[in-house]
Parts: sequence; C-alpha cells; structure tokens
Amino acid sequence: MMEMVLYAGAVGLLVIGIAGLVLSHHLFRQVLALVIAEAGANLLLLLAGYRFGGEAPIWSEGSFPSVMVDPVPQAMVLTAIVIGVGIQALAIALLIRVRQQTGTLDREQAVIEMREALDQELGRFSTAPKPRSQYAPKGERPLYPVVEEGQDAR
Amino acid sequence: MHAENLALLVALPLLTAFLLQPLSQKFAVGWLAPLTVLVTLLLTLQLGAGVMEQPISSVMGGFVVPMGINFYLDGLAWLFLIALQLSLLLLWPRGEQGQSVRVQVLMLLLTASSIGLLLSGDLFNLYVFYELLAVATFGLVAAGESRATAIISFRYLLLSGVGSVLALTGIALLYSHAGTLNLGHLAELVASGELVLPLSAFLLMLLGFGVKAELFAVNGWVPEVYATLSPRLSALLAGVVSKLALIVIVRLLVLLFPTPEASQVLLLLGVLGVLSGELAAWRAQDLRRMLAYSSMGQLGVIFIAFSLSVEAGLLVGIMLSLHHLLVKPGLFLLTEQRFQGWSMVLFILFALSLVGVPPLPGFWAKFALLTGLVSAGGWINSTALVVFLFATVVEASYLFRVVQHYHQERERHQERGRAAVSVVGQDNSGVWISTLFATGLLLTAWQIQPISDYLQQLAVQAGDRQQLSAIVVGVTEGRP
Amino acid sequence: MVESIESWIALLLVGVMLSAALVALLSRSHLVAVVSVSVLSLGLTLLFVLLKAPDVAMTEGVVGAGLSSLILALALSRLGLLRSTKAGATDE
Amino acid sequence: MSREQRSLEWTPLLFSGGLAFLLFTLFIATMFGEPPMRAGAMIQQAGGVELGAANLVTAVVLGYRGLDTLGELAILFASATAVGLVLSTQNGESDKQASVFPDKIFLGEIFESASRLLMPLLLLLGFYIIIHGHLTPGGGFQGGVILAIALFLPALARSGEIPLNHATIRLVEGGAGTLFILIGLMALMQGESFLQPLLQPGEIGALFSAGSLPLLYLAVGLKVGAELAALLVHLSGESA
Repeated sequence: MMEMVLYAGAVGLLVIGIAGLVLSHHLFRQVLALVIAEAGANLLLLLAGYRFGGEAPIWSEGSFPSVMVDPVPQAMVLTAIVIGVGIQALAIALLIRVRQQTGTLDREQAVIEMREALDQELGRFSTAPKPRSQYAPKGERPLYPVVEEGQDAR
Repeated sequence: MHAENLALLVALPLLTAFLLQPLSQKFAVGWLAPLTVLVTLLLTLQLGAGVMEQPISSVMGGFVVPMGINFYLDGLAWLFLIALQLSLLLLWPRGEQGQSVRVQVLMLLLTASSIGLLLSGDLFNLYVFYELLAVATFGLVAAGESRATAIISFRYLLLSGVGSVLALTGIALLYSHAGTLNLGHLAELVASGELVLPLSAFLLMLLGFGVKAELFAVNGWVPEVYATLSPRLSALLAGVVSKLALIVIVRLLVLLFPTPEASQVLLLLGVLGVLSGELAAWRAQDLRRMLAYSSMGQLGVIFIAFSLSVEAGLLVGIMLSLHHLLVKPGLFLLTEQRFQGWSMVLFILFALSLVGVPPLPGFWAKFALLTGLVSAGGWINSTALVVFLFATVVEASYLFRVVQHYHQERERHQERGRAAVSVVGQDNSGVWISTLFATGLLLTAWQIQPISDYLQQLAVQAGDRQQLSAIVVGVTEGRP
Repeated sequence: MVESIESWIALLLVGVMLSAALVALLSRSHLVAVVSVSVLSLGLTLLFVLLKAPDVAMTEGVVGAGLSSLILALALSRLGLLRSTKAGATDE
Repeated sequence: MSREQRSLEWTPLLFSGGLAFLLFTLFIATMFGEPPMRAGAMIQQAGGVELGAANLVTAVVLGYRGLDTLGELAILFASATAVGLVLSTQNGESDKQASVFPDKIFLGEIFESASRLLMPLLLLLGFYIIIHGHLTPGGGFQGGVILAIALFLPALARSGEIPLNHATIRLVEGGAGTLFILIGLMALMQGESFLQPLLQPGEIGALFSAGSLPLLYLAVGLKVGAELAALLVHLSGESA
C-alpha cells in the first residue's frame, strides 16, 4: 500500500503542478505551480532509491547499516532542489521586471503587450496579408500604454 | 594528450566565469572570456587528434564508471565541439552588451554548459548542464533590448521548467528500472538484453531535452526568443546550441532506445514540427520571426532524418545539422541591418542552399534524406517524404518572397533618386561574419566528397554501441 | 506493524500535500497560496524523513520551507500582491 | 474584465487526468522498495573505504558526482547573475518603486532585536552544519542556505544595511567557486583526474577525515551562501 500512496502523492503533485501551470491566468500562480511540479518530480526521483527496511546511508555506531537506501538518488534530489530554488528566484525576478515593463501580471494581458511590442519593434517586412491574431486588441488604443509604477497596487 | 584533461574544457570556462566579477572590479577584463574559449578550442584540437580511431573517456574523480561521471569524446562530439567554439568566438556579443560583465559571465556559463552537454556521459549530469544552459539563456534573453524581454524570458522559463520537470521524471523512471545513469553502462545493459527500458522514459526525456532542440510541442518559445535576442545570439542559439540538445536526444535514441517505436515517435514529432514551422514561417510578418519559424521546420527535418535506421539516419542527420549550422547563423546575422548589395547576395546564397539547389551542400543533405526515406519505405516514411517535399516548396516560396520584397524596396528608393540605404557608421561586422559562414558553405560544396566520407566514418563511430561501452565501462570480454 | 504505521503517516502527509497544492493554485488570496506552498514543503520534508533521507529532508526543510518561502514572500511584497486577490489583480 | 467569466477548461483537465493515470501505472510497475541499485550498491561497498565519509550522500555529492555539484553551483551563480542583470537594468525605477510601495514588509522592533540576537547564532549553526557535512546529515547546501538567511535577516528587519556589502559578496561568490575548481584541478595537475579527492581518507567518523571533502563542502557552503544572499538582496530591492 505504501508505494501506492507515495506514487499517488508524487504523481499527483507533478500533474497538479503541470495542470496549474497550463490553467493559471496569473503569472505568479504559474511560478507556484512550477514549484509544486518540481516537488513532485523530486519525490519521484527519491522514491527510485528507496529500499524496504533500509536505513539512511550514514555511519553509525562503528559501521554502516547492513541494509541502506540508495544514496545516489538522494544526492541527485539534493542537487535538483537547489537548482529548483535558483530557477524560482530567477522567475520571481523576471516577474518583477514584467510588472515594470508591462504593468500587469495577468497572463493574457502580458501576452498581448508582448505581441504588440514585438510587432512594433520588428515591423520591417510586410508582404504577407496581415492576419488578425486572436489576441489583437479590438478598437482604437495606444500601441503601448505607459504604466506608472505601482499603479495596480493602488 | 592526457585524456583526463577533457575536464578542463568545462572547468576552465567555469573558473573564468567565477573569477570574472571580482577581477572586473580592478581591471578591464573584456578580453578574458573570449580568450578562455580560444584556449579551450586549442585544447580541443589537441585532444581530438586520435579521436577518429579511438574515442577517449575520462572519469571525473578517477572512480570506476557506473559510480562516477565520465566524459566521452568521440568524433561526433569533437566535430561539434569545434563548431561550437568557433561559432562562440565569432558570435561573442560585442558593443554595448559585450561591455557588461554579467553578460560575459552568462556567456561563459553558456560555453561551459554547452561543452558539458556534448561530453558528459551521465544522464543526470546532462540534466544539470542542460539546466545551466537554460538559466544562462534566460539571463541573456532578459538582457536584450526589447520592451518585452522580461515576459518573453519568463514564458521561456516556464516552458523550459515544464521540460525539465518531465526530463527529471524520465530520469527517475529510468533509474528505478536500471539503477544506473551512465550512458555507456546503460548501453551495455540494453545491448545485452539484460535490461529493457520503458519507451515512456524516452518520451519524457525527449520532451524535456526537446525544448532546446526546438522539438514540436515544446518549441513555443522559439519565435519570441529569437526575435528579441541580438542577431548574434539568435545565430548562436539557432545554429549551434539547438544542435547540442539534438545530439543528446540522438545519443539517447541510439544508445538506450534502439527500438522502432522510439524512432516513430521522433518521426511523428519531426513531421509535425516541419508542418507547423514552415507554415508559420510562410505567414510570418517579419524577417526574424520568419527565420525562427523556419528553423523550427528545419529542426523537424533533422528529427525525421534521425528517425531513419541507425546506419542511414545518423549520417543524414549529421549532414543536415551541419548544413543548418552553417546557414542559419549566416541568415540571422544578416538581419542586423538592412539588405543591400553584398548582404543580398549572401542571403540568396544561403536561401539557395537551404532550399537545396544542386551544387550547394543543402542539396546533398536533402538528397540523402530523400533517398533514405525512399529506401526505408512504408507508409509512414512516405508521408514524411511528402511533407518534406511540400516543406521545401514552402521554404522556397517564403525565402524568395523576402528577396523580392527587398529588391522592390531598393528599386523604389532608387527611383526616388536616393542611395538605397546608407546609414553612416553602421556596424558591418555581422555581414563579415556572415560572409565567413558563406565561405564555409562554399568550401563544403567544393570538398563535398571527402567531407561526406569523413561524416560517414563519424556516423559509424557514433552508432557503435559496443565500442562505446567497451571504452567507457571497460568490459569487453564475453561479447562478440 | 511498523510498516503499516508508516503507510498511514505517508497517507496523511500525502493528503496534506495534495490539498496544499490545490489550495495554492485555487485560493483567491496570494498570501494563502504562498503559505500553502510552504506547508507542502514541510509535508515533503517529513516524508523525506520517513523515506530515510535525512540529508534531503534537511535540504527541503531549509530550502523549500525556509528560503523558498522567503523568496515568495518577498515576491508578494515586491509585486504588490499582498492585498489584492487573484481576481482583482489586474482590475484597474 | 472579471475572471469568473472564464469557464473551466476541460481539455487540459482531462489531459492531466490521463497523464496522472499513465505516470502512476508506469511507476507502480517499477520495483519499488527493491531497486536494482547497480551503481548504488557499488558506492555503498566502496564509498566508506575510498572516501572515508561517514555520510555516504556526502560521498556521492562531492566525490562520485562532484561534477553535478559544480554544475549546480554554476546554476546558482548563473541565476544570481541573471537576477542582477534583470533587476539592475532599471535601478532608478526600482528604487522609486520601493519607496512608493505601500505593501513593504514591515516588521516591528521586536523582530529587529530578535534578528540581532539570532544572526550570530544562525551563522554559527550554518558553519557547524557545513563542517560536519561528511559526518552527519547536512552540509554545504543546507549550511549555506542558513548562512544566507542569517545575513539577510537584519536587512529584512531594519529594511536597510546588510552586514556585507556587494563587493564582499561578489568576492566570496567568486572565491568559493574558484576554491572548488582549484581543489579539483590540483589533482589533475598531479596527473590524476579532475575532482579526485585529495589527502588521506582518515578514520571514518572523525571530524578530520574524508580527505578534501570537508574543504569542498566549505567552498560549496560559502558559494551557496553568497549566491543566495545576493539573490535575496536583489529581490528585496535593497540597493546594497
């Protein structure tokens, strides 16, 4: 039963994370979802080295335990956890910048801003018919709204 | 040359990266980073002397193989190492971006991780280098000039994050079946039939490592990122770095999953990549995104090539990769400024080769794929063949639409009695570097026979699992 | 019997972790979401102890429950998400 | 624009359900509890003797898979560098924002004096964990994180100066990473391979044992501490 529970937990975290990443409309929640998915993957990796009745691979009372769990996945999970936190910090930093650049943390809104900025910066070559993207804004509006700092906090 | 020195190729760029920031507070160190790459290039040349006859393997820390991590240098890795480091030297960011110590540091980390990806013989270690490559790329994307850099980099980070979670899951699955992650050791176990790895592990790792290789379904980042990066960095990422992830995937396919099912998955994703990439490129509104989409399509073609049988597929795939490695950076560099005169000539040359016009190398690579697909037979391969031919037509149409557009623009300018376009003091280095790539292309066209013989040898070596496990694990007896 | 006790603890922890994950993604308040991610990390830490991985447990405890939560809390303040709820985040 | 109007998207949910089922069955089919341990068993036999580390995980992290650890340090370094790049391009802007911000974490005087008391204790604990990494659970990563938090606490409480300035952090960052690589290179210079453990393994369980592993862990701890401190400083928006 134990493996059922553990694998259900790990796979559950992984899938909740990935689904949350796809479904969230808020960029900050997407970061949280990534953190959750990573936790699930780490747990899966650790489970790959578990042994029934095994002890932690540490010298105690003059000898190593006779049955030990596999130390290799443990070392790899250690590495993966630290990698994960580095990426998480970078994601947060990028989010802070996203808010400065586009003034929003809503996913769709940010994508619209991005496409507008790109179209404006790269518009060099236009022989193909201009397609209306589903994200294109309706009606007249300034190409790039100037957003004051801290506007959405008020 | 001492085989243990393989580690230096990764250690030296890392060392310089760590030292660069403290040093830069005292001295101007702009030259130190490229110099390091030059040193590793020389080291590579020295190490690779006998590698075509006998690949070398070196275990970090001097442990026995399944315990320690090994570096493995064969002809394939060596060739791409040289290509990587030459491209790095040519495309090293200059100007305002190059002044920033942080950008230099990230470039060095990119260098170290790329070299690591080519050399490492351990799956989890590959994952670590892959993550390092990813993080360095996020930083470089965010350092771009566009107003949308942060959101683009963030979206790339999320996609890549999902990829790495999937890859990690694949590694976990593989480890719980095999109990080892060394590629040589695994290859030996798989070849002897002692171990059957689940295809799903391949799928998970394919999606994970495929993010950087512009594999279909995980290539959503490509147009945005290449549109915001400076042309040099786009050239570097599209030209060389994508091939490194590709080589990782190919090694997985050849060494661990030599089953028809795995190849078919690759073929399917390749076909979808070709279709989506080329059609998107046809509809693209600007040159950079067009090139980015077309790069997705061409990577798809390369995936199709690698999905052929090991003997035929490796050779064709390597040919196509090398061709793309010469052409795509050249094209991206041309987007640095407006087209005129010489850059137009270069663009047409690259476009002709990309489409596959006879004396140019692109033709030979595509022809090899064509014959490969025809001789492989079966309805799947025939479908791939049709898609591939269709893609070539689409490719030709959009590339020459660009030529036509710029030609018309130029004539319009001339009618108004103005010089085409001449911005005073424009930086022309992009065109010069692009010229170098074009020279490489023409040299290849000239020496096509010896080069393809060499690649043939290379492919045979890269497909030789027994040699690999013999060299890496050191067990040869008891196996024919 | 030890086996089954461990199983029950594992079941409890997994339940807590999965619900924390759901709360983190579904709750309206960002603060609650961050707190649930920390709870998830704590649960994972205990599970790692149960799986005889003290090193990993320590890392997860320090990194996941400590540092990562600190980073997310800083993010909340820097992104101005402490007051606004998920729905109101972009309504200006 | 209200979020409530967005209907639940069923396709991704169904897809995730399928994925969950697939992964679950895949992993259930593995040999849980009795892993093959091809590499692991060898390490368990050889690890203690070869490296003299009482904690086998440490032996793997710094010995057998030392390259992974180096790569990981590089990732943290890359991440800190990228964060610096992202958040420093608009320094003026972010400073203005920090002062305008209504939501700044405010922690009272109690926390401030507590943090002053706590900091040396945490520093001590961090170093203790680092130097006992080869004996007991814990080591460079865990200790390093504690160091970073200890250094950051006063900043959080006083929303001001950090006991270390940026130049020092950078020096430690660079120095510790260099130390790790140099220890690795020393073996290479002696004709052995990169990252080969130096010195004698010594007696398992003693503080001065496991050869150069404690030194490596010290480098890891300092590096991790410096990187994370730099990250936290950048993220908190302090212009240190």
